[in-house]
Amino acid sequence: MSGPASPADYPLLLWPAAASSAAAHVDYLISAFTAVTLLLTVPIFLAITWFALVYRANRKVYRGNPTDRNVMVEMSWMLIPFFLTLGFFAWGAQLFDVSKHPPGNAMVIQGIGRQWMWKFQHPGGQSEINDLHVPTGQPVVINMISQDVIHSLYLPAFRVQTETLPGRYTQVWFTADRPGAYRLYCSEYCGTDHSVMDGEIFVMKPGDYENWLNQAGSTQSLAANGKRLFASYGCTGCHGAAATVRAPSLAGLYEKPVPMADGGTVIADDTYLRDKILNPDHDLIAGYKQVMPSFNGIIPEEQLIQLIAYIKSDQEPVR
Amino acid sequence: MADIGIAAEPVDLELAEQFTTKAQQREAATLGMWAWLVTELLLFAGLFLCALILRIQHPQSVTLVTTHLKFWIGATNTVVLICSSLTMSAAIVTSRLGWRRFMLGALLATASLGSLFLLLKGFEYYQDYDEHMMPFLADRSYVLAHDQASVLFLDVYYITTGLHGVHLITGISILLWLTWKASRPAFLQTHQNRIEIYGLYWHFIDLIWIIVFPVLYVLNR
Amino acid sequence: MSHDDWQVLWQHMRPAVRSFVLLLVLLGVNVTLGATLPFSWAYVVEGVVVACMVLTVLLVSMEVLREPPLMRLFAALGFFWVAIMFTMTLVDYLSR
Amino acid sequence: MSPLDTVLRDPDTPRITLDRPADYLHAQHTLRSWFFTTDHKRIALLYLASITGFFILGACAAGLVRLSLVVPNGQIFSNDTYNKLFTMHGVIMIWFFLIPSIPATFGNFLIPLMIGAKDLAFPRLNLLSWYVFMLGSLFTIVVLIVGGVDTGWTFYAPFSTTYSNTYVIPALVGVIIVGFSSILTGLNFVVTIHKMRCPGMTWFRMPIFVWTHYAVSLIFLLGTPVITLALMLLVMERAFHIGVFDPRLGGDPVLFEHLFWFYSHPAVYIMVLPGMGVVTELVAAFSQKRVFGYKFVAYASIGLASITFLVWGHHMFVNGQSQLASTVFSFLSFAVAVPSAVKVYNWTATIHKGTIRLDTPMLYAMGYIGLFVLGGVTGLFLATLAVDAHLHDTYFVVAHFHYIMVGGTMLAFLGGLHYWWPKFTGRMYPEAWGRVGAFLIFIGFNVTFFPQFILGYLGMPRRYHSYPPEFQLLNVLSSAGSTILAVGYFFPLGYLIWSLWFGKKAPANPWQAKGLEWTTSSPPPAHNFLRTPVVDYQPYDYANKTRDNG
Repeated sequence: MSGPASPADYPLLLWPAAASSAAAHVDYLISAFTAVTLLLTVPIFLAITWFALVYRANRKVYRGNPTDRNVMVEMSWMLIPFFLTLGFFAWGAQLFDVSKHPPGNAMVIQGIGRQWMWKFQHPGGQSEINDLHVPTGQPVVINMISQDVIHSLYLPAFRVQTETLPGRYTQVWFTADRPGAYRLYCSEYCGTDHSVMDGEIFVMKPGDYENWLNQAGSTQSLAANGKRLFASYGCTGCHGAAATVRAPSLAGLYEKPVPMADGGTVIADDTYLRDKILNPDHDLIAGYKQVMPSFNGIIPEEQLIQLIAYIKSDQEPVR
Repeated sequence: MADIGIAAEPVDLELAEQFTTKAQQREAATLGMWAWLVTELLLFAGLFLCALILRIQHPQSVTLVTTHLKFWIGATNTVVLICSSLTMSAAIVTSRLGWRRFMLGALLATASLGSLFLLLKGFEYYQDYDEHMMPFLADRSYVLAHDQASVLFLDVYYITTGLHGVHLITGISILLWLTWKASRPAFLQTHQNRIEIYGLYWHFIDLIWIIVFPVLYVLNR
Repeated sequence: MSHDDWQVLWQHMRPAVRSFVLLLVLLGVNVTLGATLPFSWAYVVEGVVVACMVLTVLLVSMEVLREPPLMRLFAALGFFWVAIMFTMTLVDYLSR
Repeated sequence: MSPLDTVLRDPDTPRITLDRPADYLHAQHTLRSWFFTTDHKRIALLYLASITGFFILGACAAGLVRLSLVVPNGQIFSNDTYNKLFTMHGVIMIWFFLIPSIPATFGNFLIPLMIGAKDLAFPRLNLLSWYVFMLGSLFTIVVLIVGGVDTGWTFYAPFSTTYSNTYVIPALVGVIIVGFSSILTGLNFVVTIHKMRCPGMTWFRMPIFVWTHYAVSLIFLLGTPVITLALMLLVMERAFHIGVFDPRLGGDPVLFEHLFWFYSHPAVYIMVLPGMGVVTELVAAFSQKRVFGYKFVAYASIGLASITFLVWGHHMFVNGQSQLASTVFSFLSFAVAVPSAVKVYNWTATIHKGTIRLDTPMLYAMGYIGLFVLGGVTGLFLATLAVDAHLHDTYFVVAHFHYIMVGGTMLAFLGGLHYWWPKFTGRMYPEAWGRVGAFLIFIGFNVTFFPQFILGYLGMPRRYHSYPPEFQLLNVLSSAGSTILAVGYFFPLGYLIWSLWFGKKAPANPWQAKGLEWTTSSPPPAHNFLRTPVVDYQPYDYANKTRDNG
């Protein structure tokens, strides 16, 4: 389905392919909403046209008893459409809520946006540029960050997009259910080659995906890579089990609250861990003397992701 | 002091051609100034919002910067501006009484206090420079470089005080121009309300500083 | 200036002088709090004091109390809109 | 009430017809008398001339953008050129055409006339605001043409502060300067409407046009300073590295979006509300009927101006804004539907049982209602969270806001221009040509922008220089429509200029319309009315056939 080349081969497209049940839900929502808005607006168009023709100045029609106000009528056409449409607000908010909360068993693919390409890394360490392979039936979270300006990963076939911000991780998730090749785009304007920062997302049956993973080849998983980096950047010297310097243990830290020096607590999520690696002097932790050097400009974004994947995987409390 | 009463001059307003009554003209001018002050408030409010967001996102860095600001100069400057508010009020009151000479004195006193504020502010900037608190100077190291986020709040400090300083410079210039205009004999008879309108502006610059001082220097300590 | 003149002046200046004194006192409170930091939630008190100072300037020095309702409305409008801006932005930042 | 007014109220006082002073166009002739005028009517014409020029520039850029999109692979222009073109189109159209369009021209000309004032409250400030506008806009436009800027009109950080290699700073400086012009205009209108109404002109006797301009002026006053600040912060960050949005230091680019949209969403209503005011006047005049539910329509104007400050976050549903904030903003955005519905349904009810003439202005007004409704409901789609997650930053958004801004504001602008042209110039335009132009614009517009709704739903992102080939058919259709639209624009441009010299002389009230502006001569004398009008009747007093006019 990667597509024929000549534009003449493309008939008039009117509806995009849907590759997930969530996408189908959005389609239901917009179809129903369209129907209701037509119900509310077509009478206006008809009435205006009808009145304009019937009450032309040169026509002799009954124009008696014109009203120029009627509070009941006005209140009703003000409020009834409002409450009708509020249903769609609730519906949309509910679907949005689902789209914000990936299921716990979701597979996490790491994404990096940069001018002007996407880079994705699978849990097993396989990485790809601009294209993305995902299995059907498996919830997939793409955990993304931008290396420079704001981008936005847009997957029309799943009816979802989320911006990637510099300095902060954002997520988008979906469960694909129809194998095929679909487009993925950067939808937030990001400079000269914004329009070629696109690619294809290949939805595959789980078996095919396994095969692809194997042939894509990878030496190490993200977490294993992270563990190697953890040692090579010297992190083990302080944070390792046998460390002599008094530094907080990172085992079991992920998603746990961290007490801060000024009394508050912060949840140790991806963004927090990344920030601490790059800028350890910032937001000091209670009970520890700050001696860690900054790794800003030393560890590239991809390796940060691997380090965090390692910290995430290291869930055994050591002490 | 000699026991001679001050000669009160007639106080009035010259009707501009687009207005029908003087009351209308006077109220229009006051309303116009209030509308302008609303825009000034929203302009600075954007900066206060930035300061607040930074405090939420980087509380430790903000506190760090605040402890390096010149708290006592800021406090002194607040006193200076509160004094200038008093002299401005005196100018308004005496303009209503028709005491032109007294009023001119009060206006000049206000301008001097405003200039004193700027002098102190300049001295404060110099101290900041001296203490390597200017991260945007490429050839000069930054004393809090270990905490990058501190730069952000420090930038808010420079932009806010700078913007306030620009307002003050403009204010003093207009004030001097107004004093010069008001030194002519017929002024109070034709344009007394300009003093009142201008007074609103001056008070409002003070009001902005009364907010700026705690937002930058006090609240985050 | 004659004694009567001083009387007249004092009579007209009374609100301005009072607000001047009040502002200095309030500033003194804030400066003391800021310099000594007696308790961790001092910023709450400081905020209240600032609000009082702003009200003093608006109502007395800028004579909003003596203005017709329209001017009062405009004086309040700006602060109300600032409140909208802060509230709606904070809805985002406080719930991230 | 002054003794003079008592005399003027006396119906037996003979009308002064002799010794009529020269109208404002002919009062003085020198160039100096135009460039240093403080007459609100002349300043309105200065604005009209300048924004027409800017519109032509912006439209040319739009034409080149559509030309480029005829082919999917972007062969016609380079990517940089394309990016500069759409930025030029957006910046010029939004900041220098749409925002000042109706307020600075019609508002300037008509508000004093409609409320029976001699001029705006601050005529010299009014002139200053035009100079400020010209200074800022010409500066930016020169920068856009000579140097080029590739950030889009939204100037999002950190692209604009750090990564763009184009002339962002001068462009921003111009936009900031123009903001002051908006503020001065808004300030002038607010004071004028509060303080300059003639005897008997109570708030609920003012035309809806004046109500909407009051609402717009409030937005100018309350919103513009915030965008001034936000753009200033961008300039500081880009020029001197003094800024708060830099993510490398822990700054939050989303904060810029908050500050930006705090103004820029209400700015949509700066464009739409005056259009609503114009259309209300047109619908009433060409139905010869009082506006249905006048008070609701008046309140709806103020309501829109207020609610519009509470919904800006709907531009940021997928931008890393918190889910709670997105939900709140989405809900409030639905509330905008209430006052909008009031307007649309009340226009429809106004036409009912009217005495309708389908002259050019009325055609534009009817087109406006249709396109505004379509633009409005698609706005509701975009305010729906899950739908926006799909449609955000696609051509659906592009189509939506063009329906509001072109289908809405532009049609209202043209309708109002035809309606008040006799008042502005003292000349009539050729009616038949007018109708043809109106039809062409309506058709051209729909052919251009309706396909973009489909493109957006199919998933074509906006600001794309090249696009997947399956979208070509619809893009070609859209570009074809834009040529019809362009031809349509040439009609009014041509015959209106022609009519300045060859048009029929206009009577004081060619449309038998009510409203104070039609009680004075066409064009009006220098101070608008020979004697201060006194109002003792309701607005849109069409039911009263005995009163001659007004």
